[in-house]
Amino acid sequence: MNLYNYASQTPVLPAIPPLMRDIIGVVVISTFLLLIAIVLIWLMRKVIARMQKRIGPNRVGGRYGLLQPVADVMKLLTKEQITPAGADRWAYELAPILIVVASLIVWAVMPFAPGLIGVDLNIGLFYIMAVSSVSVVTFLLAGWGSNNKYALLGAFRAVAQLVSYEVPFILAMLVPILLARSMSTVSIIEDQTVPYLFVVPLAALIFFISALAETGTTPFDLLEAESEIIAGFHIEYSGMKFAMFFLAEFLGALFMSALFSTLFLGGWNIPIINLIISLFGGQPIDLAAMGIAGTIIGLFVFLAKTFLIYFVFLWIRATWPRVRVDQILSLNWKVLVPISLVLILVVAILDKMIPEGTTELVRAGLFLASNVLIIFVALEIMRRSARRQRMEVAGMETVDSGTHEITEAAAAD
Amino acid sequence: MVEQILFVLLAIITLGSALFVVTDRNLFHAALALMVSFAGVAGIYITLDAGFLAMAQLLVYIGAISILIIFAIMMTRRLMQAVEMPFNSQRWLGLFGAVITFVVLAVVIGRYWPIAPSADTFLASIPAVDPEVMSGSVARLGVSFVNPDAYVIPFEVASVLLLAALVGAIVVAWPKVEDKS
Amino acid sequence: MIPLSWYLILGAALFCIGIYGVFARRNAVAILMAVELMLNAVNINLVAFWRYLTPEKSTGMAWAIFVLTVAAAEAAVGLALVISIYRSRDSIIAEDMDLLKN
Amino acid sequence: MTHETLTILTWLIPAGPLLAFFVIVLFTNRSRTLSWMVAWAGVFVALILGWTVALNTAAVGVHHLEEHPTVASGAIPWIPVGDFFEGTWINIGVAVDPLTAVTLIMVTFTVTMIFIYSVGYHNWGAPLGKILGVPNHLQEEPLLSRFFAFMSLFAGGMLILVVADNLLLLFIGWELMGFTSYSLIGFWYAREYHLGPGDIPHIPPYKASVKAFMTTRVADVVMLLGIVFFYFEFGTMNFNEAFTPESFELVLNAIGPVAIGAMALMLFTGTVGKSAQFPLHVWLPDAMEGPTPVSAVIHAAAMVSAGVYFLLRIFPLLAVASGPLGTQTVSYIIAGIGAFTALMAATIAISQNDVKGVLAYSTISQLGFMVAAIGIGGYVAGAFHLITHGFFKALLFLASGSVIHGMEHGAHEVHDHHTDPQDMRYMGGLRKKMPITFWTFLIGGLALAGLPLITAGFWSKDEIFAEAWYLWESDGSLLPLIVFVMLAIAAFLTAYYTARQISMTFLGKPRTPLAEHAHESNAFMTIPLILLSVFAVIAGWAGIPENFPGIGPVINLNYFHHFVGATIYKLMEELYELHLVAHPIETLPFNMEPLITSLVVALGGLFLGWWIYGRKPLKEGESDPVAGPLGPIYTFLYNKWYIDELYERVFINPTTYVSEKVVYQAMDKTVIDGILHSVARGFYGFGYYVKRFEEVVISGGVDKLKDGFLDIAEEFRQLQTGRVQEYALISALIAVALIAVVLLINYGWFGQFF
Repeated sequence: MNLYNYASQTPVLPAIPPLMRDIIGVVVISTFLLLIAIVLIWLMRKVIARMQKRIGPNRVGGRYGLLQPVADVMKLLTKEQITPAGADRWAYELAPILIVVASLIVWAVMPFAPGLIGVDLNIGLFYIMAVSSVSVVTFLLAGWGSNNKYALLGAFRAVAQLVSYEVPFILAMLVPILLARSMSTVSIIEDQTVPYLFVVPLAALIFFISALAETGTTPFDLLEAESEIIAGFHIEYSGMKFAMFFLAEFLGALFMSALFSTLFLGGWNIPIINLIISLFGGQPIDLAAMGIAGTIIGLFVFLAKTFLIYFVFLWIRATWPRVRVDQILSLNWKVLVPISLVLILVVAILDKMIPEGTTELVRAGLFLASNVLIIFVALEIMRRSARRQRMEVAGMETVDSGTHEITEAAAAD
Repeated sequence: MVEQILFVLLAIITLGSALFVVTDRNLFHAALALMVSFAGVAGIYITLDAGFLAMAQLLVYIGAISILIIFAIMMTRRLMQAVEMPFNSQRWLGLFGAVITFVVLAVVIGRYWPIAPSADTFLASIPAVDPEVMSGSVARLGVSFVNPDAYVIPFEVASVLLLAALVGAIVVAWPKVEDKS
Repeated sequence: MIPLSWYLILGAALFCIGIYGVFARRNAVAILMAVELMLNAVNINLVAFWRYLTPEKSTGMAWAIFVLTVAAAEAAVGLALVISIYRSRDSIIAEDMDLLKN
Repeated sequence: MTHETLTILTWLIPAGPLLAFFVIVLFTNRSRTLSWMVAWAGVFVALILGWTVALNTAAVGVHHLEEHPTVASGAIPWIPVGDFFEGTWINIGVAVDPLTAVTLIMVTFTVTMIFIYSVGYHNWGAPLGKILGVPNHLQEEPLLSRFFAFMSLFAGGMLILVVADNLLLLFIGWELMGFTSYSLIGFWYAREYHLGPGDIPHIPPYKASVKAFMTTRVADVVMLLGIVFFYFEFGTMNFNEAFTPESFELVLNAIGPVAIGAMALMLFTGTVGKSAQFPLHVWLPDAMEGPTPVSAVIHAAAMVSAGVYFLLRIFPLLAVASGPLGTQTVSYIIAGIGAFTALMAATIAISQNDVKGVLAYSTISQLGFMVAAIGIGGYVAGAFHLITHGFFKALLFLASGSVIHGMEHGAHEVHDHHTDPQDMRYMGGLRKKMPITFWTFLIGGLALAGLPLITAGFWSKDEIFAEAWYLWESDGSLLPLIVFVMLAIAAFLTAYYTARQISMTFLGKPRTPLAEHAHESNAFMTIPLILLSVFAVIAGWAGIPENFPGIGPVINLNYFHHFVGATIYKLMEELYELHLVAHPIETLPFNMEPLITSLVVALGGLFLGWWIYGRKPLKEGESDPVAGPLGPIYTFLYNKWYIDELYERVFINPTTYVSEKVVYQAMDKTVIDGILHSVARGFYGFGYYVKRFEEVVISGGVDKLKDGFLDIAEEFRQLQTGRVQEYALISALIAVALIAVVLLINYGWFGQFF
């Protein structure tokens, strides 16, 4: 795979020479994303306002406040750039640029529609893991660079949380990789005759939770806990630099929802409909073979799924309280990682145990059953340990069964 | 031609930032330069069609090791505030040693594979293989890790090593608890 | 048109820079960084040889991965050592760590 | 899956538990928790692999299996015979055929369940028990690691036996189980009983273990002789190589019917010991002294099944030995022993009060069923009953263990440690206290009694009856009829004492404060019960005859029959055409009589038992209602036909007398000890002088040497500065210098560089 002949798969704009085409592709995708971020701001404010019995932006640009984000951008652009005293200039200036870059280049392997993808790497998901792990560095840069206690604390929290949630994130990603036997996003989408959400719901759940943590949204928004460490690592940033952090956060959330819909909902594909059709003996619709129409339909399907997941993000963000830092880490290391390890083990063994030639639905059913079993066992164990903790907190002793037997047995000897 | 320019750029980035790493006074900047150097090496891998390794390089070196190093720097940073001599007493001798090592290595390499690019010499350019082989390399790698005829034993040993390193690091870095009794 | 030797020279240069860091830096963390550089140099050689000589096998990549693993383990343990030394003797200057003197 | 993969997996099946045994013994024996986890891991691996192999065997398809029953086989040379290089080798290997597959499914599953159960049974997580070698009620077993180590070894032995493809490897697994059963039955080695007059007679575990070991030894020696005879005649121990029509004809012509019959009977003796057939059944009831999981694994899942499994393995030999060219005596002896054992054990079981004792005798009796079925030539019937019995008997044992656990809990609550918690007379009314245990026990009991149409036991017993009836009708020999009648009576008694046990244990009012305060057991114990009870019901449905009125045509596959029958189908066909055996493996025509018989005996026995014990349950302290009417017969049955006493008089006392007086006193003390002592004195004197020499010469010289080295070292230590970087630099420079020199030499000094 060569990153510098990039987007060569795109059927759109075939005539233009490759390098031009690549540049155009990059420009188009990035611009599209940067613009959509503005929509996201408006969307978030509106939705959260609705959920909190408010109206939300309703002045600028009609009664829906459609131009509110534009106004925000204006404000941010015109603000003064302040550089704190004693700041490490290198790190301080580098951080916002790097974070935006990192949050943009992950989209390179995201299949928007059949044929509409930056580059279909055979190690696409691995690329995503790598780049998202690189983006952790930027928090450190920001935290250290802007010579400020709170910023450093925020950076530490952020890095601890992100690095530790990398683990279940990647482990949960491994399950679809196992099922599809490929790391390429496109072939994972095409492999989903049944959406993986209904095949390995546990993996989807773990992935969703750790995606929340990765993007640092509620209930895992410790890295910018306003009430504790006033906005964390980007406290010292103002104006456009601050806006870049914000932008990166929105894009990250959107990317996570897009990735979720790719891995577990079939991306631009329409597996459920195809399933129903094939159940009635019809010919399943192959969007990839429909040319430009398929591309358009696929794009809409993809965006619909993505925004559905993004809505769930907002929902959680609007409704859930924040958890403590020790709770976050113990949730990760004591719950998510063991469960996902067991899950991978079970999925792998089951994948080998199922004889050849069993139909897709039967396979899916078996995997689903195993998942449900794991979920129940895990819940049972967690319930027991929670009860033990409560008893310890309440200071109760475990029942010490008696010295009586001992004397008895001693008499017997 | 493009490849050569690209290679030279990557090499300059890598070596320059590497020099920065070993010479800079401010350790934090040194760590940043280290990351840049790692990224340059990842680029070198990509020019060698080893994209998987490049990603692994990013994931492990930049995503994990550099973060660790920066954490260590921050935890021991009280020392770094005081501007101090970054080099010890044997720096000139060390420099000499490094240079002479490089000279010897260069001589040996030059003996076997001529430096100057010319079409006729042995391995003057990246040999062309059909894209199937290249795209299948990751799969081959994965198979060879679980193949008893290949690397399954080293693979398992490596996993055990990682576990041992994990436990050992925790144990070593654990703060000493002075017992109350 | 890149000869194999270029990669080898690059690896050698990186290795020697790393070795210079190991010789000359005082700070233990800096020495660790230099060691990481040396490991990278080794990896460059492995991958270059793999690509030029046996691209249809997986030997070079496999050993590069092993080097990566070892590097990770080494960084973890080394930095843990640095921190514990810093705790106990309040200094991470390599020259001061001469408990074995005489 | 390919043949090779399947073979490798088959090799790996016993490896898990065996590995777990070594890991526990060598590494994790300090941590009880880690130990049971390791044991679980091993047995789960065995479960996964075993079921994978079995399912893939079933996936091959019956018709293909009938042609080539062995789906996986591999062997390695083990022992050189005769000359090392030219001589032949004894191979050991594994083979998988349908019989192996079904046995694997049963064994791995039950053993896994028992492992899960044991953790709860030994109160893991409760405060640690203090006394070693006795049951610590409601406290964690201190020797848990040892327990699981032996259990793993036991499971490994059983799995070796199941996958073995030759007599030798089979015998190895057989003996492994013999030893581990000895050490597991005697697990509570320090336990002693202080029995009152009314109590159930117990013998302490260490005696019980020795008894079991010795009894089975007697049988195993004969069996080993049989194996040697087998190897001598057939020239191989591999079943697939030995059991071919050609070799049978050869051997039959070579040694004649009587000898081959003797060979069959010698091998059969091993089964008599292992599967506790009369007259060697005496060890099994006392083996109940072990912890209940041990009883379950020995008497249901593994060991006793091993005997029957062995009979099924050598079935062609038995069939030939008792075939037209053989002697009928063989089948008379085998079937007779089996049927008699079934009847005798059943009669004993109706008078026992120990909740586990009843199950022990019912085990003996059910094994008698299987042996009788095999004796009259019912291959599939025997195998079928083996599998179903494995499931529901394991369920019954585990459930009874749960009952005992609950009773001990009650005993702890009321601080009464003299009432025997295993005595059914002190139970009653546990249905309310332990609902899960009750329902699972009920399911198991009904399966044992053979409740028609639902439970597994009915189908397998019905198969045996049908087999016997068919043989009597077809070739009118008297043996099948006798077997039929005896087994029918035994089945009636089985249903009767099952109803008695369930009524006395669970129905009515609690007869003691122990039962009053009994508790349901924890999830570790109840979950295996539930899972096993599922199999205790559905395991039989695989074997519903296709010509069974009503259900048969609907389901219309007698899958079990065809699948297991495929194991030796081809072989028996060929032998039948050579008139070496009386019958091939054939599908039985449907007969009304055996069906009616099994219906009548099952329902009648259940009803009678309920009528006597369940309708108006025993009051507190009331004695057994049938004790009065039966009178001396009851005493005779209660004392187990006085067989133990007989053996005591005839065998044990004389042996102990001789060994004590003659061997120990006369020979050992006087003769051998005398010689040894004089030799010892001689060596002691010699050793004294050696010691002096060592002190003076050797150590003196060594001291001198040491001082010299110390002085040198004083000089050298100055070189050590303790700075790593200096060392690195110096070594690097030296290395580079060396390389440079080598290069210069290599390139002819300052010759053509660059």
